[in-house]
Amino acid sequence: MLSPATARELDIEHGDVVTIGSDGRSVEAPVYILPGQAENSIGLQLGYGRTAAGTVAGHVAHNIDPVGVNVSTLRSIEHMHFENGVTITSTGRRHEFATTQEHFAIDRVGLEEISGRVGDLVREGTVDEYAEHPDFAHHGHEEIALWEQPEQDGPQWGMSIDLSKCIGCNACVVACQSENNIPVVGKEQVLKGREMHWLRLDRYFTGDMDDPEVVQQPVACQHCENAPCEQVCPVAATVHSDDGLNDMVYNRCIGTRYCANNCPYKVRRFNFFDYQLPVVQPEQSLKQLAFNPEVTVRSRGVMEKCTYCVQRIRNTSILADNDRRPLEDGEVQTACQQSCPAQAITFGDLKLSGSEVATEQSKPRAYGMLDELNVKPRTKYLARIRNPNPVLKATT
Amino acid sequence: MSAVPIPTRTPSESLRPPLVDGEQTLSSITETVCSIVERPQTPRAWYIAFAISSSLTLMLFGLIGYLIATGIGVWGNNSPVFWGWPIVNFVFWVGIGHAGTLISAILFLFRQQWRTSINRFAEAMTIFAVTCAGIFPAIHVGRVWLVYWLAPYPNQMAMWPNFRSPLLWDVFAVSTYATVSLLFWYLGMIPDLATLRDRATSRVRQFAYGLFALGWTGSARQWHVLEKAYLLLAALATPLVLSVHTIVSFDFAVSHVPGWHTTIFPPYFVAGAVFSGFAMVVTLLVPARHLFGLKDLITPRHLDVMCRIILATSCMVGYAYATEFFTAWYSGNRFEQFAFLNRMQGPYAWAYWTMVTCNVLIPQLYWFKRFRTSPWLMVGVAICVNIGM
Amino acid sequence: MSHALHPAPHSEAFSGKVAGPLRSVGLGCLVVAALIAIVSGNATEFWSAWLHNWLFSITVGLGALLFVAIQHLTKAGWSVVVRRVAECLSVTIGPIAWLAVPILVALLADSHSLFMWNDAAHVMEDPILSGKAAWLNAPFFVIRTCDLPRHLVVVCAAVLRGFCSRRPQRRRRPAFPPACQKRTTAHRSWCDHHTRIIRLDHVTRSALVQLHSGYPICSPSAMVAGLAALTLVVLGLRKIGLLPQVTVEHLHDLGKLLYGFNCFWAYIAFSQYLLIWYANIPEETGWFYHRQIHGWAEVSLVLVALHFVLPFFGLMSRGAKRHAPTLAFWSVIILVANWIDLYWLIMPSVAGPERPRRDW
Amino acid sequence: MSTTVEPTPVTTDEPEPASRLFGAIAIFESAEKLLSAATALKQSGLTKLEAHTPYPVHGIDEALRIAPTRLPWVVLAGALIGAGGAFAMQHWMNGIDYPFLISGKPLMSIPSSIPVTFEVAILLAAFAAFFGVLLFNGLPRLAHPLFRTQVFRRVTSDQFALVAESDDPRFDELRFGVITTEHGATSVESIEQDVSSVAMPTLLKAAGVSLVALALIPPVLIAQARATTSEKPRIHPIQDMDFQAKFKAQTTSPFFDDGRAMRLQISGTVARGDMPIDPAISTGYTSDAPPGPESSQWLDSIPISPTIELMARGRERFNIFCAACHGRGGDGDGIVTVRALELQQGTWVKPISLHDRSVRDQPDGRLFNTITNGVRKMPGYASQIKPEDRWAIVLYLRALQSSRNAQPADVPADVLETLRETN
Repeated sequence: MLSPATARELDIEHGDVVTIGSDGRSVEAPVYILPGQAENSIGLQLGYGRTAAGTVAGHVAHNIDPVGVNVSTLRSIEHMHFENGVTITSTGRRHEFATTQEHFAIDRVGLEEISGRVGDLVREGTVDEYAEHPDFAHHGHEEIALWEQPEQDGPQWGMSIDLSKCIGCNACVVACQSENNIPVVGKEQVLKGREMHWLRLDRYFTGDMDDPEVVQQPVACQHCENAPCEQVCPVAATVHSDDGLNDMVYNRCIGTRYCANNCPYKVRRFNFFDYQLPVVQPEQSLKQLAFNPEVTVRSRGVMEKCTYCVQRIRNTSILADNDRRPLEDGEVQTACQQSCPAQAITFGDLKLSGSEVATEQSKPRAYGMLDELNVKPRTKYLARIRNPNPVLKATT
Repeated sequence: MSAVPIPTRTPSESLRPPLVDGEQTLSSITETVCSIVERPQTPRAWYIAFAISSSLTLMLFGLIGYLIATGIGVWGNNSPVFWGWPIVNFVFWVGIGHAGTLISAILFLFRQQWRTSINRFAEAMTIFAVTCAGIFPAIHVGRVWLVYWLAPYPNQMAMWPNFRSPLLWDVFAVSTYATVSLLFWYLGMIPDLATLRDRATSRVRQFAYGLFALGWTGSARQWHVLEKAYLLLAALATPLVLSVHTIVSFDFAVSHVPGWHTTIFPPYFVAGAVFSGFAMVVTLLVPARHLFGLKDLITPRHLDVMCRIILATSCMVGYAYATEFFTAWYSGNRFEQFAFLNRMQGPYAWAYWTMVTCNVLIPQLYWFKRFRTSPWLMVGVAICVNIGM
Repeated sequence: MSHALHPAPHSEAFSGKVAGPLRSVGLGCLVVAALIAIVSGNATEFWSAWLHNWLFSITVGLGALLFVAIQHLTKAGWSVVVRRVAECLSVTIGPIAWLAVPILVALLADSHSLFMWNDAAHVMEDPILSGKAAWLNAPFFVIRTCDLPRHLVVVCAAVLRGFCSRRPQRRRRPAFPPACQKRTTAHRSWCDHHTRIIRLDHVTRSALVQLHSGYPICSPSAMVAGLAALTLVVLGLRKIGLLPQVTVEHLHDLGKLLYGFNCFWAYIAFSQYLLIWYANIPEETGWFYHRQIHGWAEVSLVLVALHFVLPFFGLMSRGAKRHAPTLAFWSVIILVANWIDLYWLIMPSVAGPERPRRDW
Repeated sequence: MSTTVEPTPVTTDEPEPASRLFGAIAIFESAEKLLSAATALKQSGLTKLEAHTPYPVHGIDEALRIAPTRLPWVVLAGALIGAGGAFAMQHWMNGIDYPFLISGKPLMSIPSSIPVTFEVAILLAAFAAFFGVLLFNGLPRLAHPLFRTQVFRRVTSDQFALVAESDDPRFDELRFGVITTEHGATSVESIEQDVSSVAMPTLLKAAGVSLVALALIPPVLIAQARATTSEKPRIHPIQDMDFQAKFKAQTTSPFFDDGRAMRLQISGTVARGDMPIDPAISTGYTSDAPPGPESSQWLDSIPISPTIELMARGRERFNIFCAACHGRGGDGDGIVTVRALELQQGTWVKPISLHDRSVRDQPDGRLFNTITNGVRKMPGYASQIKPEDRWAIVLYLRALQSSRNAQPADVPADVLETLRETN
């Protein structure tokens, strides 16, 4: 990882493979130019390039290379974590990164357009703005429909994500992946735009690219009440449950992909191939143990997406039913919520008065993503509030 | 419209070029047309052509097998381009199919007599085109073996398909369209089959044609009912043909996708369909006319009229492109505007500009008489149109 | 070309008698409209009523013009006997177009009772409107509208000139004269051009800012109105014995066209509604939403019934299209429905969605 | 239109070997001649007169006085049935029989059901038109006397024919010939009835029968397969999600020696959310070693504080789990017991009354242990009743017992007073 300024200085472009040398040791690694990286420094990640443990380690017997570069050879006893005076030379080769950021934009024009729209997608403000207009995040859209909205009984699940708390650590993504048996599709598939994460973390840079502000936004299925995906499914494989979940019925899905087309958030994932097939091979049987027994492993030709961890909701409500008692607030925890170190994610029953999620969603900062489409998302975001220390701000 | 006596022809009408060239009588026309199917020997060229097309068909089946065995991923679809290749083919073929029904039904209703030289031809093309179109929705789904779930049949799951989905409307529209086209085609062909039956010399042909002619005797009463039915079918097929592409366009237009959600889509799709269909008819017609010696029956006038229709629909399509842009700009919706800008400048710019060139600019050549009268120039333009669509 | 065939003794009287009543019908319509508007009181209502009736009157002429253009384009033979009537109907565009002048004057005089976008303060508040300020402003609007009558006059002139000059040409060169063809092409482009203007016109005028989707409706609706008026006039003239050449077959054909275009109108209208209903995007649904509350629902239903359901079944049979009184009845119904259609398009946007005004 | 449809030809006439006259045919070269001849013949009073032409001749309907067909009504009926049927079908399927909520849209809505309604209406109308043609024309009809004449064969190409049938009372072959020749007929012939055997050729018959038989085989096989069971695993070409890569509960895994996919808890560890409670509460005794029947290690009292809620809970649990055998009053007369005794089930042991002194004298811990692990024929309820609830039951049980054996001293004085008064 290099900062844009350093890369300019060294005349290195995004994706160039360079040799990093230190004390006579060297590794070759591709360059990822990332705004926000400190200037004149290189960031390297340990743990990649390993040949054992996990899908990331590849499979030597099958000639599958491990992911990434093992940079631990650069470490020495004196310099476990930091090393000064490294050299960097370009090898002239190029490397293609399979990154899911800015994935749905198709091309450069799309990218530019997205950067122009950040303010619409992710809403943030300073503490002064908040003091002046607490509801600055609302863009004021009428919600009118040409039909009557049906009333639903029972608990109504909802989620709220506080962008002020989110630190963009990706723990939710990983938790979701392991909870929900989400396949690892490999680099080629990711490059084609077929990654399977149900939860993605959108990252946006704003301001000067040499001194950027960064804002992250975890995006999973928003469980819209007027979900555009549901109505277009010809076989009713995605329907609305009574408790407000946007259910995906894997067994009923025939894979028309219409729902994914119509999803404004692009959070539906399609099994273009049998991604779990390798796992069923006998020599991979250990990996089968990693699967959550409560979650169906999806086959080829089936659409999938965030379920609000429906298996947890159902298990917990069965337990509560056994005890002849109503569900308590906070009793159901989604995997992402459970793993969030900053506790940015709240989940619960919106109808339960005083529930944590209802409280969060009623805050003035709360807004629905793309709510001008009248899809009524169940997931709401709390706009990010910045309150930089003026002293620090002045020194940088 | 048998029931309507033809009004006495005004001299102005008789000034128009005749529908057939040369000294033609009823029997000579029958002779010309029937001789094609009554040739004693199948020409070698036919075998060669058949071999080529059947090997291509085999290849198609092989590739479809591979697709089904491997997964939809082989098409290169991804997120957010979930449909891409198959839908393009589907819409293209459905559109092509429209010309046949249009020629048969709408022109019949408008009493355009010039249609008779080409309508059967165009109808046959329609049926093949709809068949081609029908393949794509069937194989484009992720789990092809379950595609029958689209049909509302009583099942052990005790559930029904979702009638609120445009894709289900599509299922009904395309299957209805295929069925009605087939009926229309066959109904019009019964008397012709009877002619072939009565001309046939071999026993096998007599039997085969006789079977399909259903015992047609050409009696006045039979004609009376048949004509009524044909008129009614034409009247039914006309809104049907509009509805089919309208419903296909609903697939896109009901969605939230910027650039798709446009209320202009229904008429725009229909115009485009007619446009491409006519171009396809011209593409096929000119060589067929040449090969089968039908120049007296399919006269330059027919081709000229076809070209005019292509030109007119080309203008409509061009107008629709322009309106889309105008609407995107006018609506003030940034996403909408972006979608259109991206079409012009994005990675698909080549496709966009090819489309505009082939669909709007090149057909303008039909303003020149030369392009409307010279068959090969005409085919060149028509092929461009097909590429453009 | 009927003239060439049957040199009718009263051909002069023919055109005089047709054009005269038509002009007075058109003018009468406008006078009535103006009266209604004045009676109803406030400025918005005055202007919206003016606009509504102006549009209705000009729509009839435009529809007839479209009909004439199409007949020329396709070189249709059957319609010769009624084409002259249609031409006369389309001539009304000329004088009626001038009646748009008061609207323009009012616009330039900074009245925003009709168009919100003429109110500078309002535009500043609305981000969508201010985005469109380059387009939606009084001078631009005036220029474009002035453009409209100019074009239309030229088109009418071209049509008429074509009509008059064609006869000798035909005689000289019987087989597909290139001059004729060029004129046909000219008509074609004019036709394209002017439909375009009609449409754009409707976008801004009838629907203001909200409806950027309803405009393709206008072309079929003009056609339907023109045909209905044409049928009525033809029937009337035939009744008083001025058009003996019009046979039942012609009526049947007119009836079929009327029926067909009426269905086409329904098709377009339904497509619009379904798409907007389905996608449920507030910025679009609002337009229909205002038309299904506060009593507008009844107007909408009446429109559906009068403009589609009833004529659909009424004109379905062959007999109905060949029976002059029945045909006349349905023509009147459709014409009325067309008037309601425009009312329904304009009023909820201009006069506010509170309720359909019944005080007139 | 019915006139073309003959009474089914000759099946009844089979024994009659002589050929019968069907009618006469006159051939014309042009439609005009045909029309004039037809008009003349019709005027002569012939009713069973038919014209056969290669294309529809205008004016023939008037000449032959053919009434307008009723086909349009059939088609309209088809369209209406299609529209109504499709509309009703959609609303029944999506709105009534299997309602599901999508996108907040109403279960039954008119706009979205119009496309399918329209398509089905067109489809049925088209079918009505097509089959109406067949019906009204009596098609398919593969044999017709006309097909036996040579002259008729050009009628579908370029010649015109008038046919008069012999069962018309006014039919006169000679007169027919004269009138048609007057109007320009090129030839006039008489037509014989078709007398050839209507029996199908044996070869065809055999082929037909064997085809039907062959066609029956697959459905029979399928029916048989559905009705029988098989030892072999089923053929499963498309697996979809039927076999899961994950391990479901209680399944085997070849990876481990013991073959269990569900792993036991590693000894000495505590699972998350599984914090142990006080052993006394979960066992009912105080020391680690399990006590003997009369051991003093039993807890003498309930280790959780008795509250009125606990009592209520105990009563509820008792009535759910215990009362079926022990009876609501604890007398050992629960409905299961009563029924078992009625049925004279030899293996049934009647539970003893819980008011028996032997039970009353047991310490609370022992009662708890009995509920937990069972005694004699009574199974343990540890897996069904949580420890707290078991204690609740013990509490309630004690209450039951005291209700039968209470001394006046056990009752509070004021309650005693009230009781005395009511008695």
